[in-house]
Amino acid sequence: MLEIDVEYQRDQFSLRAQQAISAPITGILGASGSGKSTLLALIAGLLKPGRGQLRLNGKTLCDIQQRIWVPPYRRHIGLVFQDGQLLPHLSVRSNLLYGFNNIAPGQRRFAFGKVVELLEVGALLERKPATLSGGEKQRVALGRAVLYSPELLLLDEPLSALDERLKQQILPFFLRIYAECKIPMVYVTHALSELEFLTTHRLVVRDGHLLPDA
Amino acid sequence: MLEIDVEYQRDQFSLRAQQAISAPITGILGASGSGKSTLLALIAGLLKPGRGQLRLNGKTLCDIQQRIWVPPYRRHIGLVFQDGQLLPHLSVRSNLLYGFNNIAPGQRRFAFGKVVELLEVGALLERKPATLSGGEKQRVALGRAVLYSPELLLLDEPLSALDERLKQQILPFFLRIYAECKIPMVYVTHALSELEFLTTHRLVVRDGHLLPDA
Amino acid sequence: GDIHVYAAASLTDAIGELGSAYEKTHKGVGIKASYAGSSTLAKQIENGAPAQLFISADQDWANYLQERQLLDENSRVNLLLNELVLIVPAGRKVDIRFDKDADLIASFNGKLCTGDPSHVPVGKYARQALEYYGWWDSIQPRLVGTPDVRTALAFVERGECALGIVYKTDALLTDKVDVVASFPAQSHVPIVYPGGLVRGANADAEAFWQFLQSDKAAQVFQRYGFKRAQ
Amino acid sequence: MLSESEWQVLGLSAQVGCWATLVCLLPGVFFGWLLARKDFMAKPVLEAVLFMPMVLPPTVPGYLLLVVFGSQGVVGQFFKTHFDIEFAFNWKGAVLASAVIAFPLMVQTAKLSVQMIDRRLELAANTLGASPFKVWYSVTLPLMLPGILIGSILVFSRSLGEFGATITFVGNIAGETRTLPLAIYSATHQMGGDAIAIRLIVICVAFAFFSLLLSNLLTRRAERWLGVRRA
Amino acid sequence: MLSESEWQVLGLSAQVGCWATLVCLLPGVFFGWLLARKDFMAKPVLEAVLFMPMVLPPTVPGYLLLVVFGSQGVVGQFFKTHFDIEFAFNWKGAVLASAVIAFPLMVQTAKLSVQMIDRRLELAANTLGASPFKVWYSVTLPLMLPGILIGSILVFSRSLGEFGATITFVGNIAGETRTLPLAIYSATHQMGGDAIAIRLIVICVAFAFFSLLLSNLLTRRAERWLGVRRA
Ligand SMILES: Nc1ncnc2c1ncn2[C@@H]1O[C@H](COP(=O)(O)OP(=O)(O)OP(=O)(O)O)[C@@H](O)[C@H]1O
Ligand SMILES: Nc1ncnc2c1ncn2[C@@H]1O[C@H](COP(=O)(O)OP(=O)(O)OP(=O)(O)O)[C@@H](O)[C@H]1O
Ligand code: MOO
Ligand SMILES: [Mg+2]
Ligand SMILES: [Mg+2]
Repeated sequence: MLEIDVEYQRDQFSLRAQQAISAPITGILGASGSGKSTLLALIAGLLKPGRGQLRLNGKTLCDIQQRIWVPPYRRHIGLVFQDGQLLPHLSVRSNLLYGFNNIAPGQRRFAFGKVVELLEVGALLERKPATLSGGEKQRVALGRAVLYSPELLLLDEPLSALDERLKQQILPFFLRIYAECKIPMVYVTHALSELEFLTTHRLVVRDGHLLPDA
Repeated sequence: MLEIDVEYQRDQFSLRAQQAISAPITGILGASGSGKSTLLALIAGLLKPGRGQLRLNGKTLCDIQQRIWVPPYRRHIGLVFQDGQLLPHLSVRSNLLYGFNNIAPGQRRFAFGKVVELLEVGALLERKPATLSGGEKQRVALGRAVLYSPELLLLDEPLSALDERLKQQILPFFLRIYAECKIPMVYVTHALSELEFLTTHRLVVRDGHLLPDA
Repeated sequence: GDIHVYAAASLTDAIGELGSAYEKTHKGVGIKASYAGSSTLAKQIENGAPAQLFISADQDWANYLQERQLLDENSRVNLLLNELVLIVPAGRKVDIRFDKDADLIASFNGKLCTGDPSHVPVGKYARQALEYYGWWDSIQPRLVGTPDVRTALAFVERGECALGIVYKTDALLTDKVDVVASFPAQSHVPIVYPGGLVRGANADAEAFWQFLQSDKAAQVFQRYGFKRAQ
Repeated sequence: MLSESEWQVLGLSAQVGCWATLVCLLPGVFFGWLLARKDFMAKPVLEAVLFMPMVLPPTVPGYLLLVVFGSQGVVGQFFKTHFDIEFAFNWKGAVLASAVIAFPLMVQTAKLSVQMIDRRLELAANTLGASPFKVWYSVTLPLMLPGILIGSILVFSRSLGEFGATITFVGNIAGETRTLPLAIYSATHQMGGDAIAIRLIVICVAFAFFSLLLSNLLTRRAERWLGVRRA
Repeated sequence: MLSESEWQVLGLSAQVGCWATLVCLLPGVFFGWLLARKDFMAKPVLEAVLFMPMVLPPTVPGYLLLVVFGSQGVVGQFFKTHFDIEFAFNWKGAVLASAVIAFPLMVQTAKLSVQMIDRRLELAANTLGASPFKVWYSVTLPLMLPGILIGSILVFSRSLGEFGATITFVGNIAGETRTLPLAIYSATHQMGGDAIAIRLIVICVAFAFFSLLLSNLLTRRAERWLGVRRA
């Protein structure tokens, strides 16, 4: 259960979001530049709202009025960045294990080998991110966030650079993530087909507001 | 008319392409990591093939045996990179005009204002790339290559980060680019729907080979 | 015009005073003095420094320039005499006898400071004196060489060096050091300050050089503790 | 507040520092880029040679300058007869000495800043019809700016503090080559000169301080302009 | 090939250079990062203060070291009584002098390298549960590596060439503080010392040359390791 009630302002751009999200997978739609990535950054704690509060499973992550601020690394929220943001000096393996190694073994809900196999990155493990193709980068970024076994997984167009076959292979995995590990997801995409497969609960960012999809 | 006959090898990866491309828009499909971006880099001259030659409209761009090598900036081939590669120190306006200003005014086939309007980047002109959303970056990268009025336009998943409405607005523009300016395009994408709209001529990169789509 | 005077570091204050006095009585003449170890100055002059007058703290460096036709032989004069003294930081007591049987090393803790014995005049005199008493070899690891005599003096003034060997005139300038004793004259060659015009010197420089040899100047030098050489 | 001779010393120091920075700028940026981006046989040797003035005690390059650029030196005579420029015992020589000593600092910071630029940006510019030279001045050079600025600060500062090469090459001549370090040196050598020396040191510190504040301001501007600082 | 005393001078120079680099490493990286990433009131002042040793003629920091770290100085006495470490007229003092003089070089190159790191990478690590400290040593620090390497080279080189502060603080004592610059200084000033000086200069150049070749090799390794060089 994610309770969002925040306002955020940056230059001319402003975003107002007031929603309680409890669906296993919540789809977020919205035009280019409407504020979807900004919303995920606010939830992950990479941006600080100007006003409001955020609560995840009853825990307050941020409350501007009460000056509560849980930094990103204590929120245990995974984020798949739109542009990957792989660590350039680490091998694919080390990138995948970066978050994995930051949590206690008991908290880990995915086996490294399983994720590698599903995302078909086994052949890339010793390579550096700079030598990967666009789709390969995206898969590593996805794997890295999943292996962190977060309490909430934020996905910013995670399949946009992948071919049809890989999409069909990974989409069911998202359903399994919830079914088996109870990790809810917020899923940003432009591909309606993905959302049709994953979820019926949809929100849309429009005119600076987060609204239920009409 | 683009005549490709090259071989390229990098670590374990190898690519063999032998095709003559003359369609207005040629779609390139292929699994993630199959070599599509590599192929475009070879055509643009960012990579040097290990063997073979490349000819565009009868002009030899590269012939390894005869030691002919036209550097990228003399090929007049536009490339929309998969990851944008906007110049971080220049405003959106200057990024858009970067190639535009490198050609003689007589060669320019697109009006700046028209492209800005179509891609809906008018409000962003004075901003720096670091402050753009994913889709905004992609549109600027596209506009930049188009304004360069190249003889051949290479597009690497140019619409992957855009919403449905923008896609529907930009797709017809590609058809007009050829109809009005006779600029042929090589179009890499994973979205079959885009190719269905644009073209019937398709190639696929599979097992290190560029093949006609079966 | 300006007269460029290159003088041994130990002359800093005396020449400084005489220069100012001379400027007052000779309108339009400026005394531009450079003070450093005589070796440094000689090397600079050898390399074309615009010196017009050179006063060294030993004969060697004056000879050095004269051999190279840079110091005018005819104008060369032994100007002053000085003495070599052993000093300690003010108030510190050491028990040192100038005696070939005495052990200098054992009689103090810390370092001994003087000009770099390989080239700075005061260091060369000090080396002779130390060799005379047979102390040279054993003192080496505790000997701090400085680029000129004033730097050595400063180290002792601050109490960083337990002992120093400087000229009497330097020791007189400050009350932060105590003179233990003067080195006997036989322990080293006489300390003579020769000087002369440098090639290319003009009449102004010559006049100033004459002034430095005058009785009036000698009084000032004497006040600083120098003796007249002639 | 300051005496006339103090102003003179300060002005000369500023003049020498600015000129030395200017002189180092272009070749420093060029060689930094060359070392970062090009591979050629002689590169390690070139790099080592460019580095020498840093490694040697300053008096050695100072002495070599004297031999080569002095009134008796080949290059010195060439400049004298052809351009009527003299270096030895002259403020221009002080500039030369400072520039030579500080040059490796410019080269190395420029090199570092090029190394950290993503080559693919240059390639992107290339595909937009920009010739290698245009790529260089429209992409590489602006992205090097933080490095060039830091390099300039280092060179300027090193010039302000340069002593050994200056005194060897151009001596200590009031109003001509007596920069702050040389003035401080002179002051500490005369008895009772401590007060003068301390004044000069304070001037030096204050001057450096304000130069640095200024350059910090510039650096921030440049960064904002480059779009490096993301909100 | 080399005489015993030449080996001694060379060994001492290498020793002092290495130690000075080591001493500068940690604080240099820390302050470089601080100046690049943090904003606080006193930052411009701190930056200017850290820069001072660069701007002042080396004899001034040398003198200040003598006053503070000398046997009569407060800190010097503290170290003497509590750790039995003496600096004055001692090779450890030579290390201190070199380190102080060269420190700004490490700070500035470290700062530059941090400035050029994309902050979003650090944020990405943050969302993977890495605490600020872990982000620092697992992301920022490795990406600073080229800067740290170049900084180390600069510091080492500057130490090799350091003369003014060394001779002021620790004097010229054979086998203890007589590094290459001091030996060269003595040689060039004695009559007929030119041959000795030239030998020493050649030794210095050769030594610097090989150090630089070595460090170039290291830098390349590091770059390949960082994945900076894309084929
Ligand atoms: N710089 C590089 N060095 C080494 N290998 C590389 C480099 N860039 C790409 N590769 C590898 O070459 C192969 C082809 O990469 P390319 O980027 O052409 O794939 P792609 O077809 O564009 O894939 P995608 O759809 O994921 O973008 C991949 O296996 C990739 O890992
Ligand atoms: N660092 C920044 N500084 C200023 N404005 C920014 C910054 N990042 C994004 N913006 C602006 O904020 C708005 C929302 O951006 P955001 O990245 O959230 O969009 P988005 O919905 O994710 O779009 P897309 O689908 O194109 O990725 C856009 O107008 C964008 O231009
Ligand atoms: O030439 Mo001096 O006066 O011995 O330093
Ligand atoms: Mg986005
Ligand atoms: Mg690709």
